[in-house]
Amino acid sequence: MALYTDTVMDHFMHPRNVGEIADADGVGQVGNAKCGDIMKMYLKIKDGVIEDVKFETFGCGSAIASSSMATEMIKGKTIDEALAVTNRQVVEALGGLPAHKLHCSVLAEESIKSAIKNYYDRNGIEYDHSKFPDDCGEVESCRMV
Amino acid sequence: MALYTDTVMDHFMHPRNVGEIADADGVGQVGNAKCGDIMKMYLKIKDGVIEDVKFETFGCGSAIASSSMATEMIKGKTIDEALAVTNRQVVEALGGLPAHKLHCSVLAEESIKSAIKNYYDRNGIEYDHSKFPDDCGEVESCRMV
Amino acid sequence: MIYADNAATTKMSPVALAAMLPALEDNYGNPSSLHSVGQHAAELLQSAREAMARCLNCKPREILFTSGGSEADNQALLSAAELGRLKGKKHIISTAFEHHAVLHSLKRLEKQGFEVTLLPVGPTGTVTAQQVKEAIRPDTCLVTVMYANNEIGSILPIEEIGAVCREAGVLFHTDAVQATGHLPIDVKAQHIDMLSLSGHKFHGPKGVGALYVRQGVPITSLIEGGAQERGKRAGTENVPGIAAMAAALEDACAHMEENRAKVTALRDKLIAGLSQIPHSALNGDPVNRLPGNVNFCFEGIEGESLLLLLDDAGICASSGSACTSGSLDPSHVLLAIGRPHEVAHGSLRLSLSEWNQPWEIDHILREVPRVVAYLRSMSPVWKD
Amino acid sequence: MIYADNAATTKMSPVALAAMLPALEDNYGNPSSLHSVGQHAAELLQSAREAMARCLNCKPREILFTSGGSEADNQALLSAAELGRLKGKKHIISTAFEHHAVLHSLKRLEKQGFEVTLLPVGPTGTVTAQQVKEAIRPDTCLVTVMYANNEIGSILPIEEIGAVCREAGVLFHTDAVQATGHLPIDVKAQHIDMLSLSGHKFHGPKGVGALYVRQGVPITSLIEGGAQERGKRAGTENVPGIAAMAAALEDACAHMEENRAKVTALRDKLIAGLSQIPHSALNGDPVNRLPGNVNFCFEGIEGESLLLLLDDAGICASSGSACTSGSLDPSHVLLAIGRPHEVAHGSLRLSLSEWNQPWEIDHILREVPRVVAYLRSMSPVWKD
Ligand SMILES: Cc1ncc(COP(=O)(O)O)c(C=O)c1O
Ligand SMILES: Cc1ncc(COP(=O)(O)O)c(C=O)c1O
Ligand code: FES
Ligand code: FES
Repeated sequence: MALYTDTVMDHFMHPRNVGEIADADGVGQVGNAKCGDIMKMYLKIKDGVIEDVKFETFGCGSAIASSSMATEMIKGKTIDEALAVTNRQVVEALGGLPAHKLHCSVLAEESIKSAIKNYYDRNGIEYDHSKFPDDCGEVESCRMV
Repeated sequence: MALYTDTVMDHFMHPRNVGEIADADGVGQVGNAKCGDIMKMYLKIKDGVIEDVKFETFGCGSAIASSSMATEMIKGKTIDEALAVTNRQVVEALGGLPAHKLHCSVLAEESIKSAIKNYYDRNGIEYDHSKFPDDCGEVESCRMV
Repeated sequence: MIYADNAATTKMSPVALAAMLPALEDNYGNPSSLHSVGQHAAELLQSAREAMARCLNCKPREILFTSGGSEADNQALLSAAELGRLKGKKHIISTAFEHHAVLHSLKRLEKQGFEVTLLPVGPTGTVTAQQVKEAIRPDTCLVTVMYANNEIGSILPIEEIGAVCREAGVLFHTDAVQATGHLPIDVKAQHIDMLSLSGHKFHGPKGVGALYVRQGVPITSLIEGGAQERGKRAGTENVPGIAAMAAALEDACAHMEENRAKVTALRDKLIAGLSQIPHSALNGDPVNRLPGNVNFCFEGIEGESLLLLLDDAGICASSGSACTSGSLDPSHVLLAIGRPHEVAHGSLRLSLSEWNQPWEIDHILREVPRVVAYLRSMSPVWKD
Repeated sequence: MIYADNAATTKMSPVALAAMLPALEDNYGNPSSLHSVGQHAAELLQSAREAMARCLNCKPREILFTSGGSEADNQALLSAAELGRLKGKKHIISTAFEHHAVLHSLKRLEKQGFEVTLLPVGPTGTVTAQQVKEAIRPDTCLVTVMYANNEIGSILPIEEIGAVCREAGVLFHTDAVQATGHLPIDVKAQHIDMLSLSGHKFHGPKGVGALYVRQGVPITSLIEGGAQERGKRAGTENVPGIAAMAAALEDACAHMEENRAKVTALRDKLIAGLSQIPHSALNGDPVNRLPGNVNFCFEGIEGESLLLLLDDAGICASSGSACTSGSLDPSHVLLAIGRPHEVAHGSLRLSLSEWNQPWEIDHILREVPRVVAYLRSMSPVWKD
């Protein structure tokens, strides 16, 4: 399919790290069913390192591929490294996305941040709220990008 | 050519009675070079009968075919019979003309009338002016039909 | 590949190809040219016009060839609006689930001061003649209601609507792009003033369509220029495309009953099978629908993912999902019949033709449930 | 038959046919469909767009596919007018001998309050950049001047006109329908903002064309509906036609110099020979003309009769005669270059392609004088 790069199609057809982590240390969910895309990220964190990560996604091909790629990019990384992952990097790693699909990569970035925020909250760790996205469900409009 | 009937094409390709009659008894010309069509009719008349007729035409295929057909229709006929020939009859004899070509058949009718009028004028015969077309050259507009 | 996207476009039939090729290769003249090469093309054009007219029960001169269904819709609405303007009538009635070629034209007219009433289409996706009758006002210049919907396949009562319009003296246009070649058309019996159709929806070529305009209804040019199509549609005629469209339509009309029976059987088997999927719902009327149309919503599913996985499983299908369209709002048709946004994202349209085989239906019935279950398994919102 | 009416339309080239057939037969998907059959069609469409862009020296996204040259002309003028309206600029400059697709669109705009200056084209049929410069006013929103005239073949100085427009900050559109594939086009070097072309004038298919629109120039839809062509031209794309047009254009551009040399030689032989006919006159510029265009007036002759007799002699030609067009006024182009009505009725256009053979020229040179003499012999106004 010319719509997506081979890398996108590979991650869509064979998504890495799908599923849930029952005893996750941080869980984040972003997106909105009304808009047709929800991403949920589960993190297992030990000594500030992301030891395991899994995702569940309801969304288009590029949303699933972005989730899969994002989990690969943060697995085994420190929290700070994971926080530094941007949607641009996800897009680059995927070899590009169609312009109107960029918002799926934004969801990937935000779902990681949301899960880390949840980890901070659970553990009473201080953080700069302005650097994190709002919680899921507060989306006013479907047009995110 | 689908444009014209076989009869039109036959009369166009092999026009009957083309030429001039040097010692004609009546000559009529209608149409206008500006409009792209002029028809000239020459009559040889004896005892009220059209013994010979010839035409010259500058005009489209249907103008030439109409002239040719009209000469055939009046040859050997009395003046009154010739005057009764209408453009409708010419069109019928040709098996039809495209709508925007009907005015060519009008020229044929008028050229006969014009030639007969000229014969009347030369011979001082009285006639009803209202039944004859105006002389050539007085056309105001090219749109005749 | 199993091609089940015939509402998007169809493969050309051998009959249509056979009509097209000689016109492409040999009969290449311009129908406006007087010489014999041009006049042969003019004859082809005329035969095509006559064939189309026989299929619609109209006069050849009432057929205006266009570049497709969209152009036909645009010109029909422009013409009716022009007439309305002259008469000081600036109200138009349509439905909420027309094709965008109609809806966007209506938006344009609204900007120009027209008032548009979009009738609600209810859960099965239809409007009644009574609804139309009640909506007609003294200043109504046009009723435009599609014959059959392209997404959910519901068939509208256009004959009754036509009768209501004729009685009220209001112009009636129908977008019959999805119906032509598949459902009977008789513009006289159905009281249709204007009708749009498109060649590639009935095994004809893309890029060619037609607008039927009842004699006496004044039509406005959308494309100005040469005197083609009696001065109402300029541009050198696409003779090969027109000849092929006419051949395809004649073929479709000649085999309409037989095809309809065959395709309806396949469709109903598909509908019965897919209905077994938990939390699924058929969109559109179960009975009063296009022979080839199957359209479901699967809760907890996003349409694009479904299509991509079905493609991988050898099935070409379509979806009213927002993600497939580049917009983020799901299909206006599914919203119009009352599907909530989250459900409308998970729609699947399978549109069959008489060339689909029973084994293909079996394959689809195996693959769709599998893919739906897989996608639900990775969904954060779906827990059975 | 000797086909010498290539300005009216051309026969498709084997290259174009070879590009079209697979798209008709196998690659039939709708480019908007997500599945692989649709995406293969989308790839074809994209390759065609890239090929066209290479031929014009523009970006692929600057190519808008249309149903032909007329539609492209209409959309270009509509878009410029829309922009002018927004800016309060309602003056348009054009020439007296444009194609009707332009002239009739201008008439429509005049009715909507635009003011149109039609520059006179002089006896050889051209306008200078200086004329354009002098006509430009502060409220000029568009200059539209054709690249080459379809009847008399004169080539206009569009690069200079483009430069004048660019400098004045006025949009420049050129109708390049007759030039495309025959004369070099470089929209950047020639300072062109919009350019119309039509597939069937360079051995491509009928019913497909394109509008080049420089990035940044806002374009208005003529046909509303789906989001095809980035929302600027609705309707399922005519992929086979577009693929064939692109192939034909690439082929024409690759062989342009070679074809031009060959066709010009045939043309000049024809012009020299026909000039021998008494009371004949070449229309258009002897040198600065389309490679394949020959156009004469023969006094005392009516064009349609000439064409019919030439057809019988195996020659397909054309005329600006009133009688060939259904109107009674002769060609506006011949009147624009100052031919009197009576002379304009007797015109003959022979338009050659690289497929014409030297023996065909010899045959034409034998037949035309014979037929002219015959018709003069039966004319009441012609006496040598
Ligand atoms: C100069 C010119 N412009 C526009 C057109 C219109 O092109 P089409 O007939 O393909 O729409 C033509 C040819 O017919 C032409 O010669
Ligand atoms: C109902 C309906 N109307 C109009 C159209 C537009 O037809 P086309 O794309 O051929 O212009 C379509 C199909 O795309 C359709 O399904
Ligand atoms: S989830 Fe809809 S566009 Fe990506
Ligand atoms: S002479 Fe011109 S139409 Fe007949």
